[in-house]
Amino acid sequence: MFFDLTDEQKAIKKAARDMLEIECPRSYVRAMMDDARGYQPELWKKMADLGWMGLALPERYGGAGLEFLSLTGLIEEMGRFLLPGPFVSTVVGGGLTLAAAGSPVQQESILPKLVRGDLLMTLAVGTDHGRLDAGGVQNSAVRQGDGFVLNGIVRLVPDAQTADIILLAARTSQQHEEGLTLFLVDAKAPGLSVHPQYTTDGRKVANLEFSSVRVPSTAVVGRVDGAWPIIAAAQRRLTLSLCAEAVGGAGMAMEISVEYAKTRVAFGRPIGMFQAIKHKCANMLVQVESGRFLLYYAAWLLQEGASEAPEAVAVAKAWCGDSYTKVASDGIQVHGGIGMTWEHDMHLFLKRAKVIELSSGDSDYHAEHIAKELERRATAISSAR
Amino acid sequence: MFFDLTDEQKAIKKAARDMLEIECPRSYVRAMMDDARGYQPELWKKMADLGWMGLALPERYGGAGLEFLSLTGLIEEMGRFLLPGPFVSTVVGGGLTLAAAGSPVQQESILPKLVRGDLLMTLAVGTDHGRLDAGGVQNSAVRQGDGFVLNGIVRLVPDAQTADIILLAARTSQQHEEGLTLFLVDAKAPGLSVHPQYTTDGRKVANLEFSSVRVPSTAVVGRVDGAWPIIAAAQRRLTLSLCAEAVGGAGMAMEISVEYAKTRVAFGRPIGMFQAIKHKCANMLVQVESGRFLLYYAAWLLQEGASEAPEAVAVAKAWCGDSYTKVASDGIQVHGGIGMTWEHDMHLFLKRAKVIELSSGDSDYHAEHIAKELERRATAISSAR
Amino acid sequence: MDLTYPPEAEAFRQEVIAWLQANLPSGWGTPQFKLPGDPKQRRAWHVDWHRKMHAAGYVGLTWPKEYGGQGADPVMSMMLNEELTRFEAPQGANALGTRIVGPTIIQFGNEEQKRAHLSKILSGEEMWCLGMSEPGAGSDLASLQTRAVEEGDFFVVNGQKVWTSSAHLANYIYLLVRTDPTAEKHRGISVLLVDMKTPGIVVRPLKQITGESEFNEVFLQDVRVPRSNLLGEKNQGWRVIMGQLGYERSGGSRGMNCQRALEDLVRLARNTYRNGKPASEDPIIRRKLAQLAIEVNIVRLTDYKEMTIQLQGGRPGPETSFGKLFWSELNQRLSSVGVQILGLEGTLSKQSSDVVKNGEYLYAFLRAYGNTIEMGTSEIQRNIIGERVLGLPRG
Amino acid sequence: MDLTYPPEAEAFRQEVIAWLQANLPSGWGTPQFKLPGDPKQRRAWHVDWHRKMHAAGYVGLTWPKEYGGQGADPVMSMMLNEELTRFEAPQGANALGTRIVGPTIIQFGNEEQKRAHLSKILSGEEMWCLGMSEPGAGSDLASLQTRAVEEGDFFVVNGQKVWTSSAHLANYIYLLVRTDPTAEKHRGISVLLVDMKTPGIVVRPLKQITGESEFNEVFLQDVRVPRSNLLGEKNQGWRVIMGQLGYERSGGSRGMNCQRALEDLVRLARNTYRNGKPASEDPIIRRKLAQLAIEVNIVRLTDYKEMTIQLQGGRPGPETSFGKLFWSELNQRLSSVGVQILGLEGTLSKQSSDVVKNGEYLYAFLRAYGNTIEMGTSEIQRNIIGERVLGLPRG
Repeated sequence: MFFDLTDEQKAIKKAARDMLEIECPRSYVRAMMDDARGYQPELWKKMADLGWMGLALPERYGGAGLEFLSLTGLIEEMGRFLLPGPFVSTVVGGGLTLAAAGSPVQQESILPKLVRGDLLMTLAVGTDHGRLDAGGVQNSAVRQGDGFVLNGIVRLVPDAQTADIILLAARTSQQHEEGLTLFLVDAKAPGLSVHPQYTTDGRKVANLEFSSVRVPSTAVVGRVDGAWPIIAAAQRRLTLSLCAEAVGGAGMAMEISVEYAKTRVAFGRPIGMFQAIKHKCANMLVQVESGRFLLYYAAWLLQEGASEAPEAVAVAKAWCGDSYTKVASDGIQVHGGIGMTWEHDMHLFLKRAKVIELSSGDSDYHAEHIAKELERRATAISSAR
Repeated sequence: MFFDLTDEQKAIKKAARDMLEIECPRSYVRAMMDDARGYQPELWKKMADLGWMGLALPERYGGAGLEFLSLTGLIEEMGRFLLPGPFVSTVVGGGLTLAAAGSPVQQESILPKLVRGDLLMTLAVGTDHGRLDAGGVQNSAVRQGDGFVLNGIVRLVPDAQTADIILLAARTSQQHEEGLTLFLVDAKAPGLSVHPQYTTDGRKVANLEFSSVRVPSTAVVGRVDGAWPIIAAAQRRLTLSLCAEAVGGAGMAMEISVEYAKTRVAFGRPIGMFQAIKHKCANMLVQVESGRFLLYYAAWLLQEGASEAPEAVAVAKAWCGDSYTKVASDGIQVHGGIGMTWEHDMHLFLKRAKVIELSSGDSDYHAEHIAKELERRATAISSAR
Repeated sequence: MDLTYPPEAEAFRQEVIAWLQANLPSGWGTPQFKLPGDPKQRRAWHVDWHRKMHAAGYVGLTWPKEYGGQGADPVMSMMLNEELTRFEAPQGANALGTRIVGPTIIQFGNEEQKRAHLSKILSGEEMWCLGMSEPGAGSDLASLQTRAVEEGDFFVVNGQKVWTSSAHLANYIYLLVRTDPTAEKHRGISVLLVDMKTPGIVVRPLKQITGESEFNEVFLQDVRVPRSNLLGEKNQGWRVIMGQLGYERSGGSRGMNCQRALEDLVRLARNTYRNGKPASEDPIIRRKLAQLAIEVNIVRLTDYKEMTIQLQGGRPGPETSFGKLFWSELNQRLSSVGVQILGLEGTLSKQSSDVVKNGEYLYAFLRAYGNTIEMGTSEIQRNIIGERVLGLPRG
Repeated sequence: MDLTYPPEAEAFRQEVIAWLQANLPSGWGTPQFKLPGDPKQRRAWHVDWHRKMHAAGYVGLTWPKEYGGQGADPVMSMMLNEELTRFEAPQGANALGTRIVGPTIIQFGNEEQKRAHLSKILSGEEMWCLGMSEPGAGSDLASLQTRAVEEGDFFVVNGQKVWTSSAHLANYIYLLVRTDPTAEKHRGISVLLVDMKTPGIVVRPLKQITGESEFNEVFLQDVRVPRSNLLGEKNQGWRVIMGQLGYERSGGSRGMNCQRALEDLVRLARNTYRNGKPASEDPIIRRKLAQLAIEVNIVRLTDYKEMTIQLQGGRPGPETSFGKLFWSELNQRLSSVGVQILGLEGTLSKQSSDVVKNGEYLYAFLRAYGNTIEMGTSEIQRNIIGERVLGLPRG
């Protein structure tokens, strides 16, 4: 019974915090919002040199082979500093998915470069008709000769602008979950066009349009029609990465607000002396700490491969997404007028929070999954009696 | 454009408040909780003598013929003082329904007595399977000879213990809404048994069990199979009466709490000086005033027979029910430990609030009706364009 | 209780409707119609619209005739507001002047000031802004530090204002200044009516989290203001402010605005898919829309209540805090639902090809954060309700 | 991170399970089983159960062997608590003694006091209550007025306590008294361990809104307490209280309790009709249950966090306010959903023939109002978090 990070995990977090404190000031965050690529290669290289890309990837590809919880802690720190760039897309969406489901040849050709910081990836899964289940994937892959021809549009894919390799979910048959296949697609493949979109947080997303893009059979990850379990697992890791960012970001938004409440004077005293503000800050702490508990718990279950992991991920996302928005919103209110200005940083947290809240399913979406799980367990218990 | 009570309506309220301040102290409320009948005939008589029973009943039966809004204001004051007894059941459930849908003979035989305070009534509508629509009525009336035979159980009927006449909804055919008929049933009819139940607020409710109870054809109110519109209209008036009680009760719970916050000292000052308490009190005011606006608005629409009335009633109930519970709950928190004691009166408001909140459909129930109305209007607007 | 309008008001309503149909540009209210994107051109359009409204007699409807108004019954003004809101027509380019400064001058100004300013406010010749908050005086407005020292027939003003909306567009500023630094903080304040062309005034726009710049900082260095521009009595400015804040916080057409926004959300929900179905079929979205409907009703009825008080000759008091508080918090919930319905798409900014309705939902969501801050934060409103309405002791 | 238990703890768990199955009365946990309705008989049943638990060595598992404990690893205690909660077994008749007074004596008592009280607390020979709040000192505990004046080897105590839970059942009271009325209010307080049989103590039950009387008023008139019964140093009682409040506010098995309650609500929803369908098919009820599940997880993890600190030898600090605050507010939401699912039926009290589960849902709903008041109100907890965790200035 030990509900905490290990000393090693804490040390990783601490080192990341020290590094990002210097390398990722909010002036950098702001600059990258207007940057087409959204990150600086020099910083990316530094991160790679520190072993961040490979932290949770196998040692045989140059990684450190650590557990997911260590990576979670690292991403939490990235969230704290609002670090822009395709880290989660590349490492979690691409790297971990390939490490879990790719063939040795695929892994060998991609992961060492990814670990060195020389290759960017993203996972592209369609969400047609607002569906986050397998039914959302309507773009097609049709077998032709030795390979497949890809067609269709995948919308709002994170970091698609900069990815070198796209891990694409495509529909290979009409079976719901049993009709999806994953492909490794070169971002420069003829017929693939990338249409940037602009979310309010300045992160990079794009629509991918496939017009008869041809890929060989060797591009299939896992087996044909067998992608759904791989995608679902990858989405759980991605969802939890969002939670990690949320917890880190909310923590920082809280600290900035508490600091302001200690120093800003109104009616002759620091505003943090007024219960309206003091209690708002206390509520922020409750939000942040609760989120951190749920995050670590779910990450641990994921790395242990526990059967409760999917529910724990839903629980974490349902809380952390809303919670980040709440904390950043309260942060603006604590700051008053200054919090409404572009110059102040609080809106950077708010905007990132809102995007995270609405990515990978909002709290209502995950709540329905939790409700199903509650019912399933109730049935199991009553039939066991 | 005049959004307020008229001077006459205010005068009625004021007179009621003055009277109840004397006649309905909370010691009376407490005593009636343990009283099998739940009211004192002397007070009932006084109320009748003041013209309260007949306030909104036709002058030809001894009433004052005033509008529903006047009655609403009176009931609001009753709610303020937690007045126990079958006023709403008798006057709104029975009297107004009969005045709207009864035959002249029926009205003549009942309303004058009711106005004089000599006769009590209640409306009994089944809610089988938790249904508040026509489907909830499953107790039957079967034609036999010149009359009908009633069977079945109607649960949790307010003030059924003391009613002389029960206005009963019974199923006369299997059509959903078109299969209900209303009957005037003598509470002493052979085969009718009354099983008291005890709600936490000490008001009187009972289950009515009909075992081959025979009523003549003249007992039918309106036409056979034609009761649903009458019932629906009666339920709207009853629902709004609950809202009126809620607004009055919440207002009093707020006043008691504000008064306590002014006088109770902690940490060397009145607790109302602390924002945690002050802002809670401010929120109470927002709850109460908002509810009062919605109440008066809906009552006015009802009395005008406006087509928006049903939605306004749903809106009022959805707000006022929850709101009373919230205000009374906050009232307990403002009082701290003393608010948790039986001796203190705050729980009387809380318990009444909870019963009102869950009577005639809770806020989620009414919200779905409001959502349907929003959609209907959106369709109407888009098809008009 | 009577929420109908007298026949003459209904007749006036028809007149307004006819006027709006004739004068609003064609395509108005459809997604096709767009105001000029360039801020200057857009401003010019609004000023032009204000002139048209003024020419029609629709600006300052209830103001006394001698000062350029129509001396009309307040009910006509409500009628007009309702229709302007229903048509989503612009509220005029000089709202701070017509809604706040003008009524305050009518209440507190001397005859000379009334003659000097009122008709020009209506015509739009004088565009006003309000110099209230300062970097160290937001919620605690009474601690303002901008000094005005009397020198002969002039006040010499030094200091800084912030959150001054429309200062970059205004040619007059309603300025709170400290005229007695030795007095208790509420007792040394005065109000000056100041020409923005007076030397020593510098305006710097403040960019907001929405990306727009509707507010400004205003720097005041040795600004010489004639003594005759003092509104009300010297050092008695707090009384004037309290009156003016009532105008600022009272609603007008908040209910109708929210109603329009809600109807739009219902349409949005019908046209947006979530989990494979229209969002309008999602019971949780339905529950949220219903809750909004309930609360929009409350805002609308609060408007009616304020109107009723106004029709009976009352002036806005501390109870306007209730309306401001409720509306501002509702508006935040209301505007967040649009973004939620759209999901990730709701976070797209204007320049995205996939953006819905030009990013209006995102803009509304972000802008609404200001609602619980400007014109007195929610915390201040709750203090006012607690202390001035409920009589709880001051902290 | 490792939420598994070591093999020896799992072995112990099996032992506990076997013991509970053997010792709980038959029918336990089914709707058929009912504890005696008469309060005295029920109490006797609980005391008997406490003795059984004690005989099995399950009371004071982690306390030092020399004082009657088992000197076991704290993880065993968690194990035991988990199983007791899972079986919904009673937590022992002397919870205030074993959970709060005992640990506080272990931390602050002298050898003589430890020898005198600890083993008797475990055996149930000494049943304890806590004499903390007073009519004028609730949230502001430090302003307590019960005076203790030294006379020779005695303290003579006069005053009144309130909200003293179990005082009517206890034979010892842990009493906060003022020993220096001239000192700053936090610095003149001491803690006395007092035999309830001492002349001058009168207990009057307080009936609660649930209809039960779990609390009391305790009147103290010239109560003579031997000086040797002072816990910790004279006038240093606040330190003792702060330590003790940590024990009081820390969780233990809150998560498991909430988990059980939630599972019960899910079953209730499946068995209750709303609008013609099981409530478990109502999307709004589903959304509420899911939200509760999320928050129950948080309470459970807070328990784990507190356990981890405890296993590493830490003592509860101001951060226990987080757990107490979160749990108490969740428990109110949790217990209100049962009543909501049942609708009007949920408001029926025990004596009704139609009542569901003997009125447990209504009782839980009403009782939960106390959660945000007792052991420090939510307002106090937020102050503590704001000031002692976040470092905001005191008001």
